[in-house]
Parts: sequence; structure tokens; C-alpha cells
Amino acid sequence: GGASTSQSGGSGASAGSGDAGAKPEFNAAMSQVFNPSDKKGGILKFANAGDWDSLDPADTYYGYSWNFIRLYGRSLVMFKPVPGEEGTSLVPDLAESLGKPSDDAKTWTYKLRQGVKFEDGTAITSKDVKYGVLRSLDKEVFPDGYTYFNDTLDLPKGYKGPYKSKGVNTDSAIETPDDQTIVFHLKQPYSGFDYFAQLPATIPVPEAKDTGAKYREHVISSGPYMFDKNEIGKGFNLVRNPNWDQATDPNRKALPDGYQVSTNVNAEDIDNRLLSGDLHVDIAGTGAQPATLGRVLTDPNLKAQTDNPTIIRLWYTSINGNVKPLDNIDCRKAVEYAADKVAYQTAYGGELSGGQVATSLLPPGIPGRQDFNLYPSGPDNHGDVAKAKEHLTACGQPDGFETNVSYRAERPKEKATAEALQQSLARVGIKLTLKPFPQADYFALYAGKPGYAKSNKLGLVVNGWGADWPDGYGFLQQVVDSRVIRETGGSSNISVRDPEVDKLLDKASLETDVAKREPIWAEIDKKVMEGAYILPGIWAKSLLLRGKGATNVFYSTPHGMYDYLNMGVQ
Amino acid sequence: MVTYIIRRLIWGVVMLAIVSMITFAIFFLVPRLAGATSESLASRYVGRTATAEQVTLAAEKLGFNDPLIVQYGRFAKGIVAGADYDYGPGVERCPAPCLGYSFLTRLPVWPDLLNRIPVTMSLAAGAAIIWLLSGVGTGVISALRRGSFFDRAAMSVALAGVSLPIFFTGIVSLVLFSYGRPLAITAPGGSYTPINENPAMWAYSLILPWITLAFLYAAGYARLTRSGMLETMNEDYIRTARAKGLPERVVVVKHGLRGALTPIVTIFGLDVGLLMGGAVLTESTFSLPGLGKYSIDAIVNQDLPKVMGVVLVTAFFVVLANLLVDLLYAVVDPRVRLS
Amino acid sequence: MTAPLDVSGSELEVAPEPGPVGPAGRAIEGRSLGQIAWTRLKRDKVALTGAGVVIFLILVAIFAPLIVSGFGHPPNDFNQDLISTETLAPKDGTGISAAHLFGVEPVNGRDIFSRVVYGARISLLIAFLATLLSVAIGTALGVIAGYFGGWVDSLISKTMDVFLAFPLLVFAIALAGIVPDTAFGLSGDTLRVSLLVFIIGFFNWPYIGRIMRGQTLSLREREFVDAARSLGARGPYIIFREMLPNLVAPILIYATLLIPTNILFEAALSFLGVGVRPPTATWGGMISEAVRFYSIPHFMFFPGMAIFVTVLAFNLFGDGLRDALDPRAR
Amino acid sequence: MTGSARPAGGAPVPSDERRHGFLELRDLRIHFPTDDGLVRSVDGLSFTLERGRTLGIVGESGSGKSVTSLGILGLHKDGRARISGEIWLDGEELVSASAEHVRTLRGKKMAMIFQDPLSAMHPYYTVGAQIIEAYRIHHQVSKAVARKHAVDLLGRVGIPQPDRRVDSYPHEFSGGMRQRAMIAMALSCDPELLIADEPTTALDVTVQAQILDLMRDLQQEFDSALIVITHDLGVVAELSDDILVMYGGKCVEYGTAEDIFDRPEHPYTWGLLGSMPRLDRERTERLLPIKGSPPSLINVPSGCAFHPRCGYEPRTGGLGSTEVPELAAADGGHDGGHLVRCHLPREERRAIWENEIKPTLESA
Amino acid sequence: MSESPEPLLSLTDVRKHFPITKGLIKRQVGAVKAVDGISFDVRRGETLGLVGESGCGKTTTGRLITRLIEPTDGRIMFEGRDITHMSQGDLRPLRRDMQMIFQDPYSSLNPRHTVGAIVGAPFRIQGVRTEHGTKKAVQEILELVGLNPEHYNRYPHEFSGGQRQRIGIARTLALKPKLIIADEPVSALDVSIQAQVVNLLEDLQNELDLTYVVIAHDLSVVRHISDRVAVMYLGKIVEIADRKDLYESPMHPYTTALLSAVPIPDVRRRAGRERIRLLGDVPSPINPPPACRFHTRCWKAQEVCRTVEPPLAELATGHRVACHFPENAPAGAVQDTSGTEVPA
Ligand SMILES: Nc1ncnc2c1ncn2[C@@H]1O[C@H](COP(=O)(O)OP(=O)(O)OP(=O)(O)O)[C@@H](O)[C@H]1O
Ligand SMILES: Nc1ncnc2c1ncn2[C@@H]1O[C@H](COP(=O)(O)OP(=O)(O)OP(=O)(O)O)[C@@H](O)[C@H]1O
Ligand SMILES: [Mg+2]
Ligand SMILES: [Mg+2]
Repeated sequence: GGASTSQSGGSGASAGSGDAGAKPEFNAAMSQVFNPSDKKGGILKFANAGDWDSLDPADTYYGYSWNFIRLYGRSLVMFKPVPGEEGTSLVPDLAESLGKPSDDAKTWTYKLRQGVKFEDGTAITSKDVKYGVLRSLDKEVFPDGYTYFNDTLDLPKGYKGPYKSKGVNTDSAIETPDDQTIVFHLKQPYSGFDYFAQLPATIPVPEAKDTGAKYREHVISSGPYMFDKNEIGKGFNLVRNPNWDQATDPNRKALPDGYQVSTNVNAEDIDNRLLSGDLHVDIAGTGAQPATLGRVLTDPNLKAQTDNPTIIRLWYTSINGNVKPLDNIDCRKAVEYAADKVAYQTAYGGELSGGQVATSLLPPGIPGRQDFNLYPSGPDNHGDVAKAKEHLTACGQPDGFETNVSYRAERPKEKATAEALQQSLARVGIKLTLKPFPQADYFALYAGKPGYAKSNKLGLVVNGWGADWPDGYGFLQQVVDSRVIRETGGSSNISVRDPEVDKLLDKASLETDVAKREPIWAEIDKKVMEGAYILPGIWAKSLLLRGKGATNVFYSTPHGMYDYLNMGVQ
Repeated sequence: MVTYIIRRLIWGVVMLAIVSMITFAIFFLVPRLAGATSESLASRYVGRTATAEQVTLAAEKLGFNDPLIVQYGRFAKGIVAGADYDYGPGVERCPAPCLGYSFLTRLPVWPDLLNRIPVTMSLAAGAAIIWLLSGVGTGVISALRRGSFFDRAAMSVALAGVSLPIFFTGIVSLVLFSYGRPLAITAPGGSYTPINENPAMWAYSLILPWITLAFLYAAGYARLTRSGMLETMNEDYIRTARAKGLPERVVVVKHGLRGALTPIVTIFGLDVGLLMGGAVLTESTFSLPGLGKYSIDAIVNQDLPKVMGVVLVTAFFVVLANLLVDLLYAVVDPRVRLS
Repeated sequence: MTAPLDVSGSELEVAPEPGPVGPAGRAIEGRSLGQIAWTRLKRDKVALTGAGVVIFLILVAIFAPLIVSGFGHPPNDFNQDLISTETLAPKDGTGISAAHLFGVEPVNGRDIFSRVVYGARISLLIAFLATLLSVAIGTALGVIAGYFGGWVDSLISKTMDVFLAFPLLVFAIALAGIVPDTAFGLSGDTLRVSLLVFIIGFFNWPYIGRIMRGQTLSLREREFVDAARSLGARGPYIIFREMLPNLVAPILIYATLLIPTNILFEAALSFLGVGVRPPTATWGGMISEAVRFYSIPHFMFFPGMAIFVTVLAFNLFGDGLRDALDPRAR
Repeated sequence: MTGSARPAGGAPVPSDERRHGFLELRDLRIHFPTDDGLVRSVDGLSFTLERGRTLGIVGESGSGKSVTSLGILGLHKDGRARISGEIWLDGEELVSASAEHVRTLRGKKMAMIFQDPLSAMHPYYTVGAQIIEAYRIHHQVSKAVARKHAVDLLGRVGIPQPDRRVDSYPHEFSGGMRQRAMIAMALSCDPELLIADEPTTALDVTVQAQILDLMRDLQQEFDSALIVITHDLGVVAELSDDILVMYGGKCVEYGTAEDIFDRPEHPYTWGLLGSMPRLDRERTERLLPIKGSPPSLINVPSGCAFHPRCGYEPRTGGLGSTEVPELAAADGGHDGGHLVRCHLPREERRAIWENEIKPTLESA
Repeated sequence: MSESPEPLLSLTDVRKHFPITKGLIKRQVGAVKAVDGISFDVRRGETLGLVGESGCGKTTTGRLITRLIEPTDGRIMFEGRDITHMSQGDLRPLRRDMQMIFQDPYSSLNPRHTVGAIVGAPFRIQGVRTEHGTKKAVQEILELVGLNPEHYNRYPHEFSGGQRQRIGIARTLALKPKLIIADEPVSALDVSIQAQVVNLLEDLQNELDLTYVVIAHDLSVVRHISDRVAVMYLGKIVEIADRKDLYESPMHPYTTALLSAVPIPDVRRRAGRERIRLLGDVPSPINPPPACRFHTRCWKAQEVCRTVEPPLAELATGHRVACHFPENAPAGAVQDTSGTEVPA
């Protein structure tokens, strides 16, 4: 249950109980706002060890980007910027209220707020929102992003987005009866459409200013901040958008005068600068580097500067039934039992920075989830060697067998995981050979390509998955639906080929009743675990470093990191 | 002279063409030999949830269905004649030399490279000045005081210098002088500031990479200069200079160093040329957004146009450095005739 | 244009000194240049130390399994009981003890000593083989270019130019990254080692090729080649019997100095993650992992020192060898 | 032109204050410690040379000729060489003088012409620049003045169009012109002592003749003391007043040119004369070579360094291989200026020359 | 010296032009006319001396005769066989009869081979089997040239210059050649050693019935060793005659100048000698002066010398000269090529 009721980000009421929130302690920003403040001014300094996929709302698919984009773009709705469970609820942003569904939930209507303007002062209309959604459909120009709208909107046949299908009437999908109203028509009923409406694709884009693939270089702001200088690969600055009006925006405080974002910064250094107060936020939000752990966890003062949330993400290993002898369920079960979960956990960063040992697919935080453990791995979680041997015998491989384990070469944690599996499975005679593949091709060419995986005997595939938003369908569909597996490669689901699971998924998506729908997620979870198609590793946690000098810091559950919307400078 | 330069330039262009062909072939053929189809290749460059239809589209758009020759031809044509680029709302002309568009971001590669070159150039130039001065200086003094304590000490350090992997020295220096130090003598990388923005910050952000890189090279140059000086100081013309009654300082600097410097200048030119293509290890150790880091990123992402671009730029600098060195040689050494 | 290690031909010959032999002078044994060089080398304590370390390292590499089994910690075995599951660091900071001489790695507690010892195998094996490959290709092509001249020379020289214009490391990374896991009938470490040997050796040959070409050109001008030709000797005789013996010294020097370069190259590739596949231990790979744990310095220190000492020893020995074979450089 | 060359014995010089010659070497020893042992390149050399006279030094390769000349110029000072003895130049002792002082004398008071002018000139500077440099070190003059001086000098040594050639690089000159330029450089400060180390060895005969003429003329013009080092007796005969024959780092015979050519007394000198085919004599059927090869300067043969090659060694009664002979006055020298280092009795030497050697040289 | 009917070696108008190339396609822009039309015979058993200044083409001539380089033009006959363009394969057997001694005793011996290997190389290369094995044969030859046969296993660097030259000579003798081309065999040696080698060459000639072509620039050595002497200037022979004729009554001004330039080791005569001093150096063989190549340095040169090339004419028995105004010529022997002869 959500603990903090006093801190409702939306209303702007805060600052009162400042004392409790300002005291730095471990997990101080988990369920309440840490260091609340309404002080305006200052520059917030963000750093990113990597680089953005894209700043364009149509093209970006990184979690931190969806978190950050709200500073310069307003989608129709958004997650409520408050700590705790309440943060997973949706609130209107550009729209006046949440979506109004038709009875059959196939038509969704939103009314825009009055007086919202782009950075150049022109008023934002429903056409701009429609245009933003339509252009995001062009997967040639914006290959990276999600396809929720492509898949669900009732588009004219062969529609390829506003660039290629110029002048095509798209009213069958989106109607804009007036400048303030926008109506979405779906092919099938979908009760969770508000989740779609919070996607960056509903951020308005003025057609006249659209430069397609180059729009990312200067996104026209609809939020409180706009781009000043943007050097791709190095970083950018945001300054106040003079045409943003606080009156139109109940969610944002817009405290700092600007943002300074550096990209491609040395990850080790980000940690050091966060701790020293030279930097406010590690934008990637994935937590402390291993080198920092020792330092932070052994020093109570530094530990007080950290938060340790569980994230809706599962690190797991696919057990590929296409590869002999893993086609035999007992061999798969032997793997489930033999794996040393503690080693798995350590490989990912240990108890705090890695995660908690997972016993099934669904991470805590997904509605409907149930806790169960089909393959207890011994008293210390180091694996149950005896049970594993039993199953090996049942499988007809009493002395074990040989197979390969693949992982992404660029990811040290996955490498450590593969090594850990190699060690722990060796105890029961299962000999693993490590097969690293380049990250870029991991799913497209190797592990995600069934033919390749089979002929190269990739018995185990180190893998991971996080939901786009906290919801069973969003979490499970891509990883357990056997129909997403493509012979040409590229699928995330590598091992789960169970018709019953597919049936359950279909059943759930037709079920409009939430109360009936949610138990199905747990049922699927059980089915997959019974089939031993997946070896769950850990439910991810991260050890977030709270930058010194930042105000209004709290952990945002839907984003899995600190909320970037309302931070300020002390 | 002019014909010489023209001839060299023609050869340089031929060389770039060969380099680009080989690069293209490696990146094109190896995955295909490993069994990739144009679709599976395209699926690298679309999101993970892309549908089969989108993958086919991407393969078509990226031209993966064409044969090798056609794809290379398109690339080469872009360099020579520029290319048209569909950025969505319209078509834009990417003027020659158009190094193509990133498979991943669909943005032209050339501006990216232009962005990165100053970084690499700053790194290379600064380090080069440091190592040239310190390396040659040390080498000269060592040669003159052969066998002295200074000589032994300097040569031991130099030997250590050439024996240490640069990524190791780089990390150690970062840990010692930067990470979390209150008096960090440098920004630890990633915080590169262009010189025209803030020269002080520029130098501050580069000082550690400079020194680390320069240390490696200075060590080599000190050894090289020392042996070169020992050799030239044995030349007959040094004896002549002494016989004229020149003070030792003049003999050493004007006659000895001048003679020993020629091969050093040659190597220097080539080293800087190669560095201009990106000091891969240094840039990745210090997270400098230069060409070297760019090339690594491009390779990791299998972004062929980016790889081609950075390889060509590197080869271009090497070819250019070669030419300059040869011209310089003719200037430095009057005996050399360019033909 | 000079390659990093330039050894020009004439330097390697004994300068025409007044012969030490008078008709009635002391009788001197028939000493070959090699023997003379050996006498010189024997006096060079520093080079001998280098040679000693080199031999020691080679022995360590060969007998790695024996050495490691003595301590009972195979290089890939986890010792997670020594690791804190919170900080991932060894519980007592380093894990250094009588059982773990160099301590243990964070995360999985593998014995650093064993891994460093095993790393020597990969490092030396790849460096040696790659050097062999470079020297073989470089010598063959360099000698052919220098001896035959004309268009053969042009072709080979231009090829070397092209090779030298390639950003080596970039190529190495690219190739090592995209070559599939099983190829050419090889797989696993054998394939990776062969691949690395090929990449390092193949991209390095132009340096030695240039030197060999220069040496051959200058040897070709020497009158003893004319003498052989005037006796009716054919190409192969001249190349193999007359020229090659004179190229042995530069080849030897260059090879010894190329080995440390290749060790560094291999370390760099492993550091960048395109070396031999884990969990096989390599020094570069260990450093690359240690970077993430820079706050646990012993993890980086031992493999770093291993590279340093190895490369230094080879350099010392190489320098000494050059001095011994090339009296003028002293 | 004062007095003739004064002989000076290898014996310790009397301590009384006597006038030194313009150039006087006393018991000069230059040794090099090397890995293989101590090289006694010059081992007790003494001679005197006055202004206006020419001394020719002949000897085999490695007999210490060049080391001697470099020693006089003080060019061994900062090297590994061990130098002892005395070098007096115009009343100053140079061995004990500071290196800096000797440097100021170099180029101005004493200058040197080297054997191989191509390698002895810096390849990167023009001939003019190298002469100008030499001049301006010792004279505080402007560049223009020095340049004019250089052009004059080049003209003087017979280089055509000196005002243009002054800007040429050494490699643009032919061998003869290079040697002329080298001479011009040496003469740039009117040195009083000029040492020419094999000035013509690298040149063709016709060019050699030109250079020899030039040197003779210049010496007369400048009235300097000249040392010509060569292994060619013909060249020595063309230029020298006195001749010093070196063998194994020591002077084995010293005398006027006439002494050496007409009345040589040392078996080595005889050997030299006998092994040389001569155009001015009838062709002999056979040359009379010296057997064996030059001695190692590390293991100098005991006793007389020449004894292993000497055909008359048996006649010394074993003395040759055990005792180093003294440099003593020869039989027929003018005012005792002819010195020989040989164990053979004077009369016997004379007899051998007259009866055995001379006839064979002039036979046929 | 009796003239045998057929000369051992005969060169007719032999030329060697080394091309000078330029540009991308190696366009020939000129040529070094190193040897530019020379003709002479070498008779069995005689020694022909070849003198001339540096760069005049002596070495090139030697290398042409031994076919180390391919002639551009002309004809070379050896023992009556035309070897001008013979393939290296066909030449191989002939090479036994024709050997070369090289100038530089340091570079002509492979430093990595033992004396035994060097002197034994001819046997190996030519595939000759000797009665008592190669080693025995080599040791015999070593003895012949005055070296200690026990030095068989030593390396060249252990020998002095003179000894090295003996090794080089031993190598040429291994296959008992008929003709030996000696390119400056003694010029790298000390005077005292020169005599040893010269004597050795003479002794060997007597013992083994050898024919020599001796190339040298030292006129006195050439006089000592040769029966006939050819004087070269800029790729051409300007005078060829018996030794005595050439040295006592040289006809070409260049020969005269050469002879008078030799320094004489005679103190008394140095004042009284009349000398002829040539000015300047030998011109470049790339652009040799037209017509008579010596006219630029000749004190007797007339207009005709610049326009008409004088033929190498036999002005006295066995004495051929290429000059319009020869000295010491028997009266009437001068061919009047110009009609404006001015007495010397
Ligand atoms: N710096 C040195 N170190 C060691 N030995 C030396 C050095 N300089 C000269 N020598 C030796 O001293 C001896 C005399 O050399 P020097 O050059 O004087 O001979 P030279 O008479 O001039 O001979 P040449 O006629 O060949 O010029 C030689 O044996 C030489 O090797
Ligand atoms: N391979 C070659 N390529 C081009 N030019 C050459 C070549 N060999 C010789 N020459 C030129 O031919 C001319 C004659 O050379 P050659 O070596 O025959 O002269 P030489 O009379 O032997 O001179 P020296 O007395 O210096 O040995 C010289 O100008 C030389 O530079
Ligand atoms: Mg000398
Ligand atoms: Mg020659």
C-alpha cells in the first residue's frame, strides 16, 4: 500500500513535513519525497554513461528517456509523479482528464487543456497530437520504438505514416473533431488504452516543424523546458520554455532554471560525482557501479545517500527445448535445480545492487502476481544438487551432458552469470561452454534466431526482460508467447513454446474484467515454470545513488528510477 | 614537385578506395558467410518488438537485398557524387563526400565525424606536443650524458613506459588522480569541452589523457632520439663541426640534433596520422567522444556506414600524414628529391 | 619512412676493423658472428636478466597446470564463500592468504594467482605464434619484393602501404567480433587463439616486411651476391643460401622486439572484450573486468604487473640482443 | 720560414727550459679502452714542426695517423680516450689545457681537412653556411661580411662562380669541388696549423693532382704549418719537407723527404718502397711486398712491432721480438734529423739498403 | 706475346644504357650511358688492363663481360660463342670458364659463410664433384693462394683485408677458369698488402695459364700487371695499346694527362716535372659531351672535336687511339678528318 499521502506531487502541497524527508538515510526516497522543496532556480546536472537512443518522442524507447522526456514534452496522460504505489496510477497531462472510452472500449476520447503552447508560442491543438502519433507509425524513419499504435489503431490498409501516405484520410484511426478533442479508434477493444496515451508518441509535434529523422536534433518543446544547445554524443542543455504556463500544468513544478545533461560520461566517475555533489542525477538510473558498492555500503554516511528499490525486471536464462537433451523436461528441471541462485545474484551485483533471488517470472509489483517456488534451490539458494541429479537420471543423462550458454559479450554481468552457471551446473556434470555474442546481433542473428540457436546448440540463453509499464500483459507477452518467435530472428522469447500458454494469453487479452484478468497472469507464470522453459535468476534491484543537492527526490515505480519531473536544486 | 604531389594524391585516393572495399567486404561478407540473411541483418536495426513486416521494410530501405557490388557502388557513389536522403517529410541532398547514413539512427555519418574529429585532434595534438618535447629532450640529454645517472634513470623509465599497456596506465592514473579525488587534476573523461568554448576547461578535461598517451610515446621517442643522437654524433660531420671550434651546444643542437631529427620527424608524422584516426584505447579509457570511441561504438552496433566512415577518415589521415612527411622530408633534407 | 623497429642492414654487419689476426698473432678459434654475439650478450647483465625472466615465464606457461594444482585452486573455480554478497568484494578486502597468493576476484572469488599463471599461456602462445606468422609473411614478401624488384616490388610495397593505412585495432576488433563461433573446422579456444594469431600476425607483417625489403635491397647490392650470380647461382640459391643467413640477425632482433608488442596487442584486444572467450583467463581480460572494480586494486594490479614484467623482460632481452648482434648501436 | 724541423727523440725530454717548436709533440700517447682490450692507437709519438713547413705522415691503415691528428686538435678530449704526453702549439700546452680553451683554438689557430668531404660536411646545410659558421665563431662579423668572405674563399680554392655555388649543398658538388670547399672551410680563419688527413684518397688522379697543386700553393701563400696524412708515398713526396713513417702507433722513421726516399733505413720503409709499383722507374718483374698483415693495436707484437713481418729480424739476434727499439739518429741524416727505430746496427742497415734493396727497386 | 688466331674474349661495339625512369608509368626520360660502344679483344694468356676515372664505366664493362647485366647493344663473344643475350641457364656451364674478382674484400664475402663454404660454393653451385671431396679441393686452393688450409672453418671477419682478397681469389680459382675479370682487386688494400695480391695474381697466371682483364684506376698498378692497357673515358675507350707503347708514348691527350697527374714518389724530380693539369671533373654520363667526349677538358680541343667523333683508329701496330690530334703519333698516321689540323 502507498504510504505517503502527505506528499501529493500533483497538488503542489509539500515542504511542510520537510524534516523527515530531508534526513539522509538508506531508502529515504523510496516511499516519500526526500528533501522536499519549492525553491526555484539553479541548474540540475544530469550525466549519462551512454548515449540516448533518440530524443524524438516518436523514436525513443529507453525507460530513462520516457522519464526525462516529460520535461520537454507533454503526452496526453502520465504516471502520477508521486512516490510509492500511488505513482503507478495515471493522471491527465496534456489532456484535461483520463481517456473517455466508448462502451466497447474501442473508441477513446481525450479533451486537451486550454492555453497550452509550443515553445514558439503557437497553441497546441489536437492535430498536433494526432500528427505526433501518426508520424511515430513510420517504422522506416523511426525504427526503434514500440508498435503499440501500429498494432491497435484502426488504420487504413497499407497506411505508412504521414510521410509516405501523404493525404490519406486517417479519420478511421484518429479523429480531431475540433482543436481540443482527439478520438482514437481501435481495431479491438482495449481497456488499458490510457497506458498507450502516456507514451511519448502522444506528445504533440507541429507538422510544419517536423524534420523527420532529424527532429531529434531539435524537438519542439511543449513542456516547461526547451532545448538550448544539443550536441549529439556529448550532451545538451535545457532552458526554461517561456511559453509554458504553470496554470495549464498541475503536475510539474519546474523548479530549476535549466538542465545540463552530459552523455558518454565515464560511469565510475558519475558515481563519484554523485556522492560528492558535483552531479545530481545518473540519468540511466541503473544504480551504482560495482566499484562504488564497496565504498558506499561500508560507509554509513554514504549508504544513507542510497535507495534500493526492486524493479519490474527479471533477469533470467532461457532453457532452449530445441536443443537436445533439453527437449526432455527432466533435463530442464535438472538445470532449474542445479543452478546456484546466489551466484546468479552475485553476478548481477549482489543482494542490493543485483536483485532478489527469483523463483518465478513475474516480479513483485505486477498486479495479480503470486509468490511460489517450484524448484527450491536448497537451504542457502546455492542449488539442490541431489534433486538435480535425480532429474538427470530421469532424463537419461545420469552423468550430465554438454551444452552451450550464450550471453551478450558487452555485458559483464551476463558474462559473470554464464560463468556462474558453468560452475554450478558442472557440479552435476552439465558441462557448459560459454558463447558470447555481440549485443547488437544477439537476438537478430544468434540467440533470438531459432535456427541458429538450434544448430549451434545454444541450450541456455542468458536473457532479461522488463515491462514497459507495470502490467501482466506488458510483461509476459513478448517473452512467453510462442507466436512472437520468428524464424528470421529477433524475438525475445527463445524457449517458451507452449500452446496452453498461448491460449491463456489470448484469453487474458479478451478479458475486460480486471479482476478476472489478473489471476491469469499468475496462471501463465506457473505454466511456464512447470514446463521449466525459463530459469528465473533474479528480480532486479538497483542501488541508486541520491545526488547531493537535489531536492524532491523520490523513487518512481513505473519508471524504475528516481522521478526526474519535479527535482530541484537546493 | 607538383606532379609528384598529384601522383601521390592519386595513389592516396586509390588507397582509400582499396581500404574502403576491404572494409566493406569484411563487414558485408563475414556475417553473410555466417548465415545471416538480409532480413536477419535488418532486424539488428529495428526495435526488439518489430514485426516481420517492419523488418522486411527495413531490409528494403537499407538496401540489404542488393548484391554486394550494388551496395558498395551506392556507398562509393555517395562519396563521389553525394546521395539523396529520405528523412521522412522530404528528401534531402547529402552533398559529397557523403559517407552514408547510420543504419541505426538513420542520420548522416559525416556530421558525426566532423563532430568527433576536433576531439581526437585535440587529444592527438596536445599529446604530440608533450611527447615530442619531453621525449626528444630526454633522448638528447641521455645521449649526451651517456652512462650517467640521468641516462640510466631516463632510459629505465622509458623502457617501463613502452612496456606498460596504455589502458592500464590510463586507468591507474584515473584512479590515482581523478576518481573521487577532492583535488582531481583532471576531469575523468566524458566531460570534454571544446577549446573554443572554454580553453581552460578544454585543457583540464584533456590533461590526463594527454599525459597518459604522451608518456607511452615519449618513452619510445626518448629511446629513438637517444640512439639516433648517438649515431649522428658519430658522424664525420660532427667531427668537422667540432674541428671548426663550434661550442658543444651548437654542435649538439645545430648539427647533431638536426641530423637525428629527420627520422624522428618521419615517425612523428606517421604516429600523429595514425592517432588522428582515433586513439581507440585512450579514448575508451577516458571516455573521450573522439573517433576512436566512435569506431568502437560503431563496431559494437554493427553500424557499417559509421565503421566505413571512421575507417576512411583514419586512412585519409594516414595517407595525408604520409604525404606530408614525405614533403617535409624533402624540405628537411636537401638531398631528397621528390619524383 | 621507418617502421617502429628499424634495423638497417649494414649496421648488422661487423664493421671492417683491422682483423684481429696477425699471421703470428694469437690463434683465434673459428668464431662465427653468432658466437661473438653470444659472448657480447653474456656480458650484458640486464639482457640476461630479461632472458631469465622470459625463460621463467615460458616455463610458468608450460607448467601452469602443475603450478596451479600445487595450490589447489583451478583458475575458473568460484570461491564465493570468500565474497560478500552485498559489496561483491572479498570479505577481507583482498582475499590474499597462503591459499590465495594474489587474493581472489570480486563477484566470484576466483583465485587471481591461478588466473595470472594461466593468463601467461594465452599471452605467450598468441604473441609467439603471431610473431611467427608476421615474421614468416613479412620475410617472405619483403625478400621477394627486395630481391625481384620491378612490378613485384611495387605490388608488394603498395600492399604494405594499404595495410599500414588501416586502423589496425579497429579492424582487429571488428574481425574478432564478427567471426562466428565455429569456423574453419575450429571452435572454442582453439578458434579464438587461431583467430587472434591470424589477426595480430597478419596485420603486423608489413612492418617487418618493409624492414626485410630494405635489408634485401641493401644485401642485393653487396658484392657477394654478384659473386654467387657470377658463379651461376640461381634465385633460390641466392635467396636461401646467401641472403637468408644475413637476414637471421635482423629477423631475430625484430621478432624479439615484436613479441612484446604483440603481447600488448593481445592484451588490448582482450581488454576490449574480443580476445579469448571467458572463462579462460587472460591478462587483458582480467584488467578489463578489474576496471569495474577499481576500488579493489589488487584485482588490477596482478594482471597489470604480469603484462608489465613480461613485456619489459622481452624488451630488455630484445635490446640486449640487438646490441649484441649490432655492435654499432652500442 | 724559420729553421728546419727539429728532431725530437722518444726519450724523455730534458727538463731545461728550451724553446718549443711551433708544434711539438712529446711522447704523445692516445689509448682507447675497449671491450676487447686497450687499443694503443698512438704510443709515444714525438715530433716538431715549424711554420711554413710540411710534414708528411705515412703508414698503414690503423697505424694511428688519424688518431694523432684528432689528438692534436683536442677532439678526443670528451671521449673515452686516455691521452698522455704533451702537445705544444705556439708555446701553449694543449693536453692539459681546458677543453674550452682548445675549442677556441680549433678552427682559428689549427684546422683540419678530412678525407671524405661528403660525409665530413653536414648534408643539410649549404656549403656557404658551413663556411660562414666556421668564420663567425671566431670573428664578430655580420652574416653579410662572413658570406662575402666565404665567396672569396671559394673563389680562392678554385670553385667556379663562387657567388652562386656558395648556396649549393654538399651533395650538389662533385668530389673535387667538395674537397676544395672543405679546404676553404679549413682556411676560413687563416689557421697557422693545417692538418690534412688523407685529403685526396677519395679522389681521381686528375682531381688529386688539382688538389695537391692547390694545397701547395695555399701553403706557400699562408705560410702555415701543414701536416699531410696519407698512405700514398707519391702524395707525400709531392708535398712534404719532412716525413714521418708510422707503424703500430709509433714513429718508426723520421727524416727529410730526401732521407726517406733516398736513404731509408727502416725495413718497413723499405717494404713500402718495394711494394709500390712506380711509373717513374722501369717496370720491375716482381714487387717486393711486406709479408703478413698489419699488427693488432691491442696485442702489439712484443719488442719491435714490425718484427713478425720483418725479413731482417733474425739478424737482430732475437732482440727484435723482445725489446722495443729506441728511435735513434740514423746514419746519414742532415744535422742528425734522420731518426730510425730499429735494432739492426746502423752499418748493416745502410749496407742492406745499398746492396739488397736499392738495386731491386731500380732493376730492369 | 704471340697473337693467337681467335681471341678468348671479344667485345664489339658493346653498350649499356641504364634507363632513368620517371612518373607513374615509369616513362623513360633518359639514360645513363655507362658504356657507350666499346670494342676490344682479349687474347688467351694475356692481361688486359682497363683504366679510367671514377664513373667511366669500368665496372659496368666487367659486369657486362660476366653477363651480370644485360648489354643494351653490341656483341660479346667468349671462346667463339656469342654470349651477348644468352640466357642465364645457358650461361651456367660457361661461367666455370669466366670468373670475377671483386673490389671490396669486405662485401664480396658473405659474412655468414665460412671460408670453406665460400670457396666451396663454386663446386656446389656448378654441381662439380671432386676426387677427394670438396673439402680437400678447397684446402688445396687455399694453399695455392697462400692461406692456411686449416682456416677452412673460419669466418671472413677473422681475416685481414689482404687475406680476404685471397679468399675471393681462391673462390674464382675453384673451377679453374680461363678468364678472370678482376675489378679493382687491390684498390681497397694497403700499399704493402697490394703488392702481395698483385704478386699472387701474377704467380697464378703463370701457374694456371689464366687470362686477366684487370680493372683499376691506379695507373702504376695497371702498368705493373698488364700486357695491354685500355684507357676509358666516359663510357668509351679512348686509347688501347701494349703496355710499353701506352706508357712511353701515349697518344691520347687524356692518357697523357692521366700519366702526368700521378704523383711521383721522387723528391728530387718533383720540382722539375712538367705537368698537364686537367680542369674540372668527368662530365655526367647522362649527358656526355657530343663528339669527342674529352673536348670539354682537353687543352688541344678544336672545333672539330665538338662536332666530329674521332674513331678508335689504329695509328701504330696494336695502338689504337680515338683522337683528332694525337700526340706521339707516327707521322702521317693521323687521319685528317677535319682538314684543319693544327700541330700539337
Ligand atoms: N674511438 C676509438 N676507440 C677505439 N679504438 C679507436 C678509436 N679511434 C681509433 N681507434 C683505433 O686506433 C687505431 C688507429 O686508428 P687511426 O684512425 O688513427 O688509423 P689511421 O692510421 O688513420 O688509418 P687509416 O689509414 O685507415 O685512416 C685503429 O686500430 C682504430 O681502430
Ligand atoms: N645499375 C645502374 N643504374 C644506373 N646507373 C648505373 C648503374 N650502374 C652504374 N651506373 C652508372 O654508370 C656509370 C658507370 O659506372 P661504373 O660503375 O661502371 O663506373 P666505374 O668506372 O667502375 O667507376 P668507379 O671507379 O667509381 O668504380 C656511373 O655514372 C654510374 O653511376
Ligand atoms: Mg685515418
Ligand atoms: Mg667500379
